[in-house]
Amino acid sequence: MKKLINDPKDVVAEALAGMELAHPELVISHDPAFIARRDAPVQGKVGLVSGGGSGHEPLHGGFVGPGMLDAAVPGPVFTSPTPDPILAATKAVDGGAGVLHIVKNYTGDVLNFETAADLADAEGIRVRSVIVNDDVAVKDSLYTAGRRGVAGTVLVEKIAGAAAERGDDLDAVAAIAQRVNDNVRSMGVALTSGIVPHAGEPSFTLAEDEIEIGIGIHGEPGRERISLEPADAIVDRILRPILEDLPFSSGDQVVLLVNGMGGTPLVELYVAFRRAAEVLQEAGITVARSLVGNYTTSLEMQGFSLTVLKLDDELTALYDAPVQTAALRWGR
Amino acid sequence: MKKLINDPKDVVAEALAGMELAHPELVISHDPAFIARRDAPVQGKVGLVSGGGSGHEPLHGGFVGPGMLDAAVPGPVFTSPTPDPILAATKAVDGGAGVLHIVKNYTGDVLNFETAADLADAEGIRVRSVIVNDDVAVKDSLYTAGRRGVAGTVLVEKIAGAAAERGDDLDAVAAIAQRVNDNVRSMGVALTSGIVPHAGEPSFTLAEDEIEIGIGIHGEPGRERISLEPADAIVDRILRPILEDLPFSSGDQVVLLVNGMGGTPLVELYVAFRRAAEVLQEAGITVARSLVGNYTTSLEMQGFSLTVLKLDDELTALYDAPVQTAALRWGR
Amino acid sequence: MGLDTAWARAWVSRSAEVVSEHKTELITLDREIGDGDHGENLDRGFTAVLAKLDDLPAEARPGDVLKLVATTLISTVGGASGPLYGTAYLKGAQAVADADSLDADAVVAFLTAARDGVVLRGKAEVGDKTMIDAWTPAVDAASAAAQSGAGGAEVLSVAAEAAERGAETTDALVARKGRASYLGERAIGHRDPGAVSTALLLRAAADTASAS
Amino acid sequence: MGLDTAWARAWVSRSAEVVSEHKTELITLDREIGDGDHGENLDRGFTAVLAKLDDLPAEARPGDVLKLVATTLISTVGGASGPLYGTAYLKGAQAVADADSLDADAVVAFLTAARDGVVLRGKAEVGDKTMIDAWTPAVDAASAAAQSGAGGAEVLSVAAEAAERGAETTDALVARKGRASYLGERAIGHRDPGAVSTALLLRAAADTASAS
Ligand SMILES: Nc1ncnc2c1ncn2[C@@H]1O[C@H](COP(=O)(O)OP(=O)(O)O)[C@@H](O)[C@H]1O
Ligand SMILES: Nc1ncnc2c1ncn2[C@@H]1O[C@H](COP(=O)(O)OP(=O)(O)O)[C@@H](O)[C@H]1O
Ligand SMILES: [Mg+2]
Ligand SMILES: [Mg+2]
Ligand SMILES: [Mg+2]
Ligand SMILES: [Mg+2]
Repeated sequence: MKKLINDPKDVVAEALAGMELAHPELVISHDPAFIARRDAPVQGKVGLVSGGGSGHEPLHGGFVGPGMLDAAVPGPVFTSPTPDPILAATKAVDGGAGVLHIVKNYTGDVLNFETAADLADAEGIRVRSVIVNDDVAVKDSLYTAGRRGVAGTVLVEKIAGAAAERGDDLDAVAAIAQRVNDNVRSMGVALTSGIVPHAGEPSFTLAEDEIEIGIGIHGEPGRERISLEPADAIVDRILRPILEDLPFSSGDQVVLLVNGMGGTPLVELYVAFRRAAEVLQEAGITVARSLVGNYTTSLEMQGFSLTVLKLDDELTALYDAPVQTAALRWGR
Repeated sequence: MKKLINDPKDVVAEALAGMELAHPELVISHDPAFIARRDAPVQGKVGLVSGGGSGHEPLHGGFVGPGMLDAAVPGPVFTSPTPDPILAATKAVDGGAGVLHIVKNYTGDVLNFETAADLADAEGIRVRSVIVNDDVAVKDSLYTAGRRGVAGTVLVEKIAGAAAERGDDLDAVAAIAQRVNDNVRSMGVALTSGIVPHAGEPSFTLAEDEIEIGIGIHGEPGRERISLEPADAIVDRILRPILEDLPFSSGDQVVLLVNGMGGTPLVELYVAFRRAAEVLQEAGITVARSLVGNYTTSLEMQGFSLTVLKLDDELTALYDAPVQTAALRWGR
Repeated sequence: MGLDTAWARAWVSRSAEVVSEHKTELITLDREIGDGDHGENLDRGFTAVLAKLDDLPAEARPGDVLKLVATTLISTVGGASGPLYGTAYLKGAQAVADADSLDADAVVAFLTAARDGVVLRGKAEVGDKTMIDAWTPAVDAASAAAQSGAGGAEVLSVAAEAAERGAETTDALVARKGRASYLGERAIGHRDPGAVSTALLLRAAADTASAS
Repeated sequence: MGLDTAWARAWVSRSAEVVSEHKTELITLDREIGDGDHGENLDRGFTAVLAKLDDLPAEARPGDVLKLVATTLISTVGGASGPLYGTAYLKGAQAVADADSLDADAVVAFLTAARDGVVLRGKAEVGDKTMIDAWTPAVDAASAAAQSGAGGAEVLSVAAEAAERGAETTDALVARKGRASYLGERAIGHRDPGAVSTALLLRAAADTASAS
């Protein structure tokens, strides 16, 4: 294992210390560990808190700031945080209008956020939760822990963040977040595995010519393991289930997010973007907004995911609204 | 070789097509290949053109936009572009105030930009060039092709871009670019090698416990090959030659850029940032501005580089000026 | 001596030992069909519980000990098993809150409430290849034993035995909850780590009870 | 027939063949101490030159052919060798611009101007482990031969021979220009790819000259 770390058990704490030094516009609480906007709590604004295991950066800490999250709670690498820091972050960002928890659909995340919400409630803070589950790779969701939350989370956080920023109340922000989740679908592919620092070995192994179609962001198995194909064929293979699932149809306006898993060069992500955009165009779907880059990663995994969000006028306006975070910035 | 590509010879063209689809704010010329601001040429403004081999994205195409480059010229992967597209880009962005070429110090880049500058001159366009050579890993620069241009290039482009945007004339913009180059130093380290698509195999090989100190962004050899060390020790090892070279001294204000080589997780870059910032603090040097992320990459290489730029009031103001590009955005 | 506070303390100490001894085994099981942290998670939790045990007042009841386990696991374990075990101990503690010492019926009440807590949070059924496949047989066997007149220690012993058998049954199952559910058929042949740890904890309860 | 336009065309055709035949060898040499693209770069360039050869008017002089080589290499090769070879052919062509056919002195003038062009752009000296280690011995040998009365074809043959010997001398050198310079001592034992391609191109000139 070659990693740029000191002791594996210190990775998350040291990275937090780095964030604190690099981003004076953020407030870092070390114990309990969370990252918040410097101006939190914003009085009268709904607070947005997300979090989960570390190793998916810039998700979630890179998305804390005006127009997006009020706080992010990083757990150990690939392990959900406990309720304590979630509760602490929730209290830190409550400006009297309640707090929305944005939770990726993993049993650990769901249960720990649930407990934190109960505890916050007991302290008189109104909390609502939205579970993100955009990963279409999980087919029989009745017979599993359900669809996983992957890169669509970024769009939920961006758009709900804009709704909170414009002054929507808690129920309205939760409804917008839910609407994004209902209209977003993703699927990913792995060329190689990431390595969890404390594990010290790859989470799974792929042969030199194998790729995993439908990979999860913790290396969870996908739909099938196949031989490496040209980029265009891979894009087609993961875009089809996305489009069939919602379904998207001709005339739709969408956000197309080509998300790197951490170890794939940007030049390759643009090659994939090209194909995905072309296929959508051919289907009569307009790529109204685009994102290409590493937004929801799996450590140094090579691979990428496609995320498609069906837009309406309100979602488009909220997507376009200003955002000022470490990893996503526009407008103003 | 596992890469997300179709035919290796089409990678750059397809990535350009992807950029065109993803970034409506850019104009893409396919043959000759270059990327320009949609509003180029900006009348009366000095035009900024950079370029070089592909595989270092977001450098340079990701830095085209208001406040930074007017155009970027991508060559084949790791191979300098020929003079034709450089000339075409130069003509496309000349708004009557002349054009600055920002060139990384590699023989191929220098010669091809030089030829393009001669040709532009013959067509009546005033061109000045600044050669970026910030890599302190190359020790005996009298006996080599000289210090290489690496991640410091991003800061030259940012700050010269701001000078051009505020209306400086060609000589002034060139002088600012030169001042940045004179005050910026970098050094990198590789944990693994990237793979050039048409080569199909790693550019160099490191044993499972080896790292290369002083790596170049094309995998050029550095100062030494050593056993893997904790992140803090590696940071110390490459920060020292940087600080000794200028030299930086107590009381200085600096930009600290921790640049990922492409395949290192962001969480690890923040671990490295933490240490570098601490060491600078101990030396009485204030980290006035910070950047952490993949800015000058070497395909999927795992590793990182540190870049330190000594600031003065003018450079700080220019650094802070608004910038709106795919990969760097703030202000406005 | 019955199943009083001293027993509850002894159970906690023994649990911490057992989890530490089986840490690697639990990690390996979780690596095969999950993410390889279950042993680490529980060990972190019980180490924290042990450190807090001394802070309990002398007059604490068994329920107070169990509640301390609950809150500490919740705030230190994380992942799926943290809230699940936390809720189990919390609900179980509430069911025996007033008792100075647990008789057979109280043991059954504790186990039933604990299991129901896990189901409330995790919504798993028997056969889903989770810790419920250990908890439910344990509850059933315990209540049958209590009805036929067994004492508290014996009820725990029967429960532990049933939990161990239950954990073994998970080998043949496809998972429908937790991370292992994404594996489909590939999970068959592997034992669920949470079911194994449940059996270990109940065995620790039985062992300390019969020694009391 | 002397070294006229037909010869110049034949030289270009033969150069394209030779570069293509030795492409893999040049790539391998460049991989060892550079970035492994020299064969690819030159092959791309001469393929493009060949494609443009037919567009030249019938009345073109040798200098026109050589100028076409220059501009095409400049606009298609890239890297370090594109501008270097491009300048070599450009300056060489200018030196013989008025000649309908090249005599021994014209050949020397061509080679000298070409070499000076490479030095002007690349600033390398003999011993820096670059193509100059082939060009300069070739120029020296050619002018000596011309002074002793050799004809144009013979002068080229002597130049090619000297370039080949010059390329061999690069094995023992540490590089001071180009990418290989970063290798320090590690470059010793490897031949410079640009010196090898220079020798190949001059050998092609000599072969086609003696066949004219
Ligand atoms: N919904 C659920 N209901 C009951 N038990 C569950 C559920 N989900 C997971 N588990 C149990 O949790 C165990 C995994 O715990 P652990 O590895 O600590 O957490 P994580 O899966 O978050 O890494 C599984 O072996 C299983 O027994
Ligand atoms: N400054 C220089 N002067 C003369 N020749 C040079 C110089 N730099 C490089 N070369 C020649 O160029 C050759 C490499 O060409 P090529 O591989 O095509 O370009 P690049 O190095 O840009 O990949 C070297 O083998 C060397 O002979
Ligand atoms: Mg886990
Ligand atoms: Mg090259
Ligand atoms: Mg686990
Ligand atoms: Mg080369």
